[in-house]
Amino acid sequence: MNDWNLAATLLLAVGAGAAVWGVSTGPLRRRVVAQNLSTSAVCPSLLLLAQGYDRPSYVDLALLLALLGPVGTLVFARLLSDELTDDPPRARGLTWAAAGLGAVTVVVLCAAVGPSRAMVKLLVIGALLIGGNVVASRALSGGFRGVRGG
Amino acid sequence: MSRRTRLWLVAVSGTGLAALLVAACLELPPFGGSSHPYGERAVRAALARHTANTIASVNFDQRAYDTLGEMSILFAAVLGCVVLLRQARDEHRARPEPAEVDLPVRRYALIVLPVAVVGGLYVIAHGQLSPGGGFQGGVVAATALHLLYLGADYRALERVRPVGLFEVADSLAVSAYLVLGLAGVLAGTAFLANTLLPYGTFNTLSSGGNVPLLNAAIGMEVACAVVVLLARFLDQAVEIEQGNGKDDKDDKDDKESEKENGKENGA
Amino acid sequence: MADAVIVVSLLLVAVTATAAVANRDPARQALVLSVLGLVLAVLFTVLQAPDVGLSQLAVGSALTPLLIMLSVRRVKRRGQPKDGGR
Amino acid sequence: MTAVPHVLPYLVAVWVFLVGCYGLATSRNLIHAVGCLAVCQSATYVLLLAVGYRDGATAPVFSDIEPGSRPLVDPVVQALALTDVVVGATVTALLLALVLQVSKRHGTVDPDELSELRG
Repeated sequence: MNDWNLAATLLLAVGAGAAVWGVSTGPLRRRVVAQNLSTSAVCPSLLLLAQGYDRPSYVDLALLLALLGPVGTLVFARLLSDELTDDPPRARGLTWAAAGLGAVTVVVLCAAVGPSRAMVKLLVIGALLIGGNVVASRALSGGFRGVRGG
Repeated sequence: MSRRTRLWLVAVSGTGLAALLVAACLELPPFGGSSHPYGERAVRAALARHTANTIASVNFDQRAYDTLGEMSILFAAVLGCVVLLRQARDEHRARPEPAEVDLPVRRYALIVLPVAVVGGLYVIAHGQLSPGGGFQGGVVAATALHLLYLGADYRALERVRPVGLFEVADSLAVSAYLVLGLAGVLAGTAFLANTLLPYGTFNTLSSGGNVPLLNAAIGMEVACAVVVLLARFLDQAVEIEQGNGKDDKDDKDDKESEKENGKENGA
Repeated sequence: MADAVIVVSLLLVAVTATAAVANRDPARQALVLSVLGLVLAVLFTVLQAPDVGLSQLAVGSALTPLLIMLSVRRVKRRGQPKDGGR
Repeated sequence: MTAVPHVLPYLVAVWVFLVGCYGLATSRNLIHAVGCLAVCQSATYVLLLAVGYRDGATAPVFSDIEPGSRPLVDPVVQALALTDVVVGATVTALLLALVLQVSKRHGTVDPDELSELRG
């Protein structure tokens, strides 16, 4: 096993493990935050795995997750907005920590692949992932305040 | 059957099933073994037909008939949903109020929407080369369209999504798959045989003969099917309301017990 | 050994599936199901099936939760048409 | 390698399937039951892909590797699982549509109350 896979394994065991624990127990505000952060734990580990298996085509998975993960969180933010308005989640620190994790992973991988098309793709994924998570986190803590009938 | 008897039945049959399944698992070829006769033959056949992604080759060439079956299940499921979720006689449509969405969320949705649709199309187009294909890309493109509902509001989605058109496109895609299959018969070979088109250069977009065409047909079918499905569900959840404003008691009780249930879970 | 990542993802799948069944409220179950989709996608990737992983990501991360949440909303909204729904 | 990793994936598939069945049988809400069915479905994918895995192999996708340069996993089972994931989602949608009809007709989504209604 090479270092990339080891890093991915650790990230999965800690990050995804924590997300699973957070999403299946506790009050609703904690669950939605854990659901949002599961994307930011899994997406970097997919990138690391693609590097570890030496298969650039596996990066497509991370790209799709960076696109659709925050969409999934927006679904919950929108359709649970009633319950979340009464008890809004506050996870500013965790969100930025997750964003930092994504940024560090992307930068390290960029340094590993060198300037090429693959690096551009990595940067796009990083931007989508971090932007998506920050926006989804904001949406959870009151982005859909006015939604009632729609 | 009472709840108690049912639980007993589940426990007994579940234990039996578990024992049988575990016994079967112990006899399966060990995980990670190196004997995969079908896999090796499939890879060889895919390479002979210049298809870089063997899984796409299995789906749209070697086992294209199986995919036809899957596609008909998908089509039938969508048809069933459309019939089940149509507007009943005692229901009326209410205009949903426009939503107030936070500005960053709205901007994010409007920026990511085209990116995600293009991403979906990319996944469809490169199906026979890299991981992906019509099934995955179709779902991505269709889901991306609904960012308009999540980020803006329902009416914006309705304006860009003529459901009737998508229903027609869905059926057209199914027919396209069948016509491509029949073309093989007309050309003197077999149904869905990949012999019509040149196989092309390995690892380019036009390689693999029939595979890119069937892949595109499936992509269109899945995308349209998901849009139609979600349109019906959104109709039910957002627009259609019970006509006679009557509040029956059972329903209220049910809702309250559900709420309590949720609180217990949440605590 | 190269299998640690497989074992970790298998255990994650088992735990998440159990949690998805144990959460009896459909909205909370939908949250767990969306994480289950992600974890399954990781498992499929480490089993070297990126195509299936993509499929699972596309379906599990947004489509299934959206369907379930829309059904939940519809079922909850029944019988209270006057106050503009929930 | 010890004996446990040789059967662990199969056992996980069995566990996921049985847990899903248990949830289906004891569910008090039809929407929850549909979710449990989705869990059962995912057990089949785990089983199929576990059967097709080979140690140290990679996916038979040749856009970024040379054919024949590395050992490959079985693509046939992957193709089976891949189509079923998407088709399974639409079948889930069909079941949810049935649940919505039940809730409209009978005003409840609890299977126990429904059997009382029938008589």
